[in-house]
Amino acid sequence: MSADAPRYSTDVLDLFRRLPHRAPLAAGAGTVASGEALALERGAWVQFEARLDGGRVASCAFRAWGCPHTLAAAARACAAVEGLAIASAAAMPARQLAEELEVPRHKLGRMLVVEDAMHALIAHARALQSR
Amino acid sequence: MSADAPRYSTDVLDLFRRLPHRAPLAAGAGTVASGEALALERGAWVQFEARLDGGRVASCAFRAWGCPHTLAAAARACAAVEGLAIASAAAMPARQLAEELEVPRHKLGRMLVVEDAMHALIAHARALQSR
Amino acid sequence: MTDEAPIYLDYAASAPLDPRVVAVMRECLEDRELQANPASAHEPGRAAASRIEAARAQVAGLIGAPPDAIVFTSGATESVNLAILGAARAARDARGASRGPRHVVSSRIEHRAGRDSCRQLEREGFELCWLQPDAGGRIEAGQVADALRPDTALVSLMHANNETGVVTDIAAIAALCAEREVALHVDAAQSVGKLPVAVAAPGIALLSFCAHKLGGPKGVGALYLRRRPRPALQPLQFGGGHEDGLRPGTLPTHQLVGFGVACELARSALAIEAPRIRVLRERLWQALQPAMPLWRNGVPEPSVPGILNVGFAGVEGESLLLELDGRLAVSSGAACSSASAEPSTVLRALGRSDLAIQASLRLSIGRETTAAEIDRAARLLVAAVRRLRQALPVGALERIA
Amino acid sequence: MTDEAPIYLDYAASAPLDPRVVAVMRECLEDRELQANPASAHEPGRAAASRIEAARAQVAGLIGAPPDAIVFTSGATESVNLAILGAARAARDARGASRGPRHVVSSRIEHRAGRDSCRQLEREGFELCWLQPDAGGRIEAGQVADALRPDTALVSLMHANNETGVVTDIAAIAALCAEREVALHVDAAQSVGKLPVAVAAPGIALLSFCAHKLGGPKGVGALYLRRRPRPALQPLQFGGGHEDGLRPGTLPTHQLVGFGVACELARSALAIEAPRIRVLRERLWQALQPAMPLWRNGVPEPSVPGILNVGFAGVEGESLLLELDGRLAVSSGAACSSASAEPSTVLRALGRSDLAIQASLRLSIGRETTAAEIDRAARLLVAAVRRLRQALPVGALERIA
Ligand SMILES: Cc1ncc(COP(=O)(O)O)c(C=O)c1O
Ligand SMILES: Cc1ncc(COP(=O)(O)O)c(C=O)c1O
Repeated sequence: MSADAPRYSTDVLDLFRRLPHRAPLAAGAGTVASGEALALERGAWVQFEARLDGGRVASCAFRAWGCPHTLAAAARACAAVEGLAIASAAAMPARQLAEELEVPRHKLGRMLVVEDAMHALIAHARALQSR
Repeated sequence: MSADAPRYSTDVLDLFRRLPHRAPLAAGAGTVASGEALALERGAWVQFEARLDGGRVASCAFRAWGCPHTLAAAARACAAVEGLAIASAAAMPARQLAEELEVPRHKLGRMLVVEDAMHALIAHARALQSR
Repeated sequence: MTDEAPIYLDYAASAPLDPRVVAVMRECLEDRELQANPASAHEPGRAAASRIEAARAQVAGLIGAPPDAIVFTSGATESVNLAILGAARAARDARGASRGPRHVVSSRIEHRAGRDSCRQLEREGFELCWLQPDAGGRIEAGQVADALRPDTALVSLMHANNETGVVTDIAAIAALCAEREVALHVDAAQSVGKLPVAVAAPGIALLSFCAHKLGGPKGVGALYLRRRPRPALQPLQFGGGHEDGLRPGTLPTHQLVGFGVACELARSALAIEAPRIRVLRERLWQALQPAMPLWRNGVPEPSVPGILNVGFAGVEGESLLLELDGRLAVSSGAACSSASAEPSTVLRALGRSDLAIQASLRLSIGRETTAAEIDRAARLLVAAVRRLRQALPVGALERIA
Repeated sequence: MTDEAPIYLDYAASAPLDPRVVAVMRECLEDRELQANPASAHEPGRAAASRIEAARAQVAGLIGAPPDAIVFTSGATESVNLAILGAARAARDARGASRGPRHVVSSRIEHRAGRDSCRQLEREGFELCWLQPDAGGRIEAGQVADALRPDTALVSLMHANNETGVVTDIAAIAALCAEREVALHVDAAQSVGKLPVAVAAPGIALLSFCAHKLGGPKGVGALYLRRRPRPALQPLQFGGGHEDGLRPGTLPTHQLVGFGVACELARSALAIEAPRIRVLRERLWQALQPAMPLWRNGVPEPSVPGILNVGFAGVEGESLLLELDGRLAVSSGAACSSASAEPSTVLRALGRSDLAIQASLRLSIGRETTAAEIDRAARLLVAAVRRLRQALPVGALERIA
């Protein structure tokens, strides 16, 4: 037992309390791309949407059902892609999310859901752009 | 369990504290009779001695190894024969000792030792008298 | 409690100590005379023993039993284990060479103490019949009647469920067991002190409960053992001859004296507290309605007064608990198993999906809970659920339910 | 203590609570935050759990063990049962279908918890080797060496005897057991906190002790379980998964926190208290000489500091206890069995006659005992013995000895 070990890092607690990048996206110009991934039995369901403007991810927001780590990771993943060029944007890898947010090992599968949803978003954004 | 039940009656406590009729006999006139019984495995060993004077038990005393009930019963048995005519003296029966002194059932065997020692004393007294 | 302290709605996990229990425990802890070993024959030992016997009478009194029908244990878990393993093993060995009856009836909604004891019996070669509750969490006497066999050694059922609060008709089942001469064990850890529980009915052979669910200390419990006919029990532990040879070990005077006073207090408060708490529970359920869609796990009645098990559509349990943390102390699933992350087997037995189970909370109310706390707790809960739903994926309200 | 209170010389039965233990237990009993179920995931539950983990570290520290090697139980009796029954049954079942080893080595001087656990093993088909002490109460490592067989599943021996205080050379026996890869269980209820006890020696697989012999509360104990190789144990109780699945039930926070502090205090006081108490014991023995003829049961050394077992020729035990009642609290035989009237099996194993045994008293000394108390106790004892001898039958001094 390790009752004294904090269950959530300060970053996770902060992101969970504020839920920055929470959908809906602010109104604005440009097209909207979206991406989703879910694995309910693993405990995560994430939807991203992004406003695309001038070949860049102008803003990104999430909807999610999941534990505090999952919600925090979704918010973090949004922040990571904002401002990037669509052509070169990449999803934050699950491992990096887990490391930054000190996610317990048994929740790695949920981080993969976040990563997958972001891949889907970026793929959709590229498809929209090339149309 | 009956932790509240007193373990010893007031009479037993009083006799145990004072040990009246404890040997040796007070000095005096007359012959001395004695009687003994023991059952160490049952927890009792009693010796009585009595000063005989004018055909009566002038005084009676005990030595004993035993529990408080046994010591009290020995003292009580001495009191019971003092003053009696040797010819008609009788030992206090174990059952009567047990009743008067509220002796627990499992100690009845010890009361029998007290009774037996008194029988022996009386027999000795009669033998001395008839000599 | 100040506005800063979390509102405690986890009485079913453990009730706070009654201050009068604390007072008498302090007395035992501070009075040198009472600290001797109660098995010692000397004066301080007897003083301790006599306090323990007074406590035994108080504990027995709460369930209408004679004092010598009470065996003290370390808690309901031990009582339940001693009853189930002890009675079943004694029945098996009664006819020599393990040839006795080996059929045991229990249910899918037992507390882990009962469930895991019965599973151990399975490992030892017993045949278990696990009764299935209906969707409302009810086990019916008729199910027991159908399950009984000539070789049934034991029926073990809980009185009130620790997760849903739903109550089983033990009187009817006891009558059945009396008629069929089958030993009945009742796990009454959640009902003693909260409902009238009386072992006078001849069918109840064994009944388990503990102190810490009713305002007494943790780490002490009782097993009621009918006197006539006395059920045969094989002890779990050996040595010392305490408690009629059924449960050895030095008796903890302060703990038992606290248990006794808690039982006495529970008994005198029952008639007033039970309806008061029931009213608070329904007030809470009403006050939670703004968090719709939501549902109740288990039928509202018959039940113990203090337990409300609610599910909130679209909610993720761990996030809800963090959202409430420090403000509201509640359990997701039973506290006893909330250290483990697996979904409640009780709610599963009611037919709930794992997603619905993880979206459920057990709110449990007790002696110190006030209407103001209930209202505040409901506001906190509604706000927490709403906040988590704000960012929910489209369609989640329907799927997570 | 005033002159009116009885002098307490029964520390081996139970030691009075240390006031610092009482203080921390009061804190737990009075602080609402610490009264949640330590298995609950919410803030007050975690607060309780973290106090328990701190206590686990203190308890482990007293025997030089890592915290995760400690399983909390309801007392030494339960620890001993869990160790003996648990390890032997696990060994038997290890090779499937009860085909594992079934030979167990113990001794004739064990506390009833150990003795009766081993007797239960006999009923379950184990073959017991009961080592015989010498007339001084000693069990030697050589006896264990001779008793070990290829199919020995367990060796279970006490460290210090609770009646005579005589100490067994556990280090030598542990070395033997390590070499032969046999699990060794040590009942250290009378030695932990009184002698340096360290489980660092690889041969000790299991070690039992409890709080109330060292100034902590009754009703709580510990079982040390070596981590590598971890001895296999079959639990006695099931349900809830607490304590690594070895011991279910809600952990009693206040009890464990008190246990922890008691261990901490015992550890820091050991170097000063052990010699002080040993000196008091020898002072008592000297001061009793005027009650000659008398004898000492068990060799003076090696021993725990606080136990003196003396026999007084010609004395009847029950009368002696009544004579002392209210003035001196002592045990005839072990307190744990002094409720029963049968003569001590330990002293019988030393070769004493039943008459000599009933004439014996165990005087045990502890933290609060003063030299003045020792002197006063000796005067009381000498006077009591003399009074009872006044009316002794001729020849009794020789026969009752
Ligand atoms: C129905 C039921 N049985 C048994 C128990 C076990 O009680 P304890 O933790 O006192 O051993 C509990 C509580 O946890 C319970 O709710
Ligand atoms: C050597 C020994 N083992 C075990 C025990 C049992 O301890 P408890 O009464 O705490 O269960 C005792 C004390 O009674 C003891 O002296």
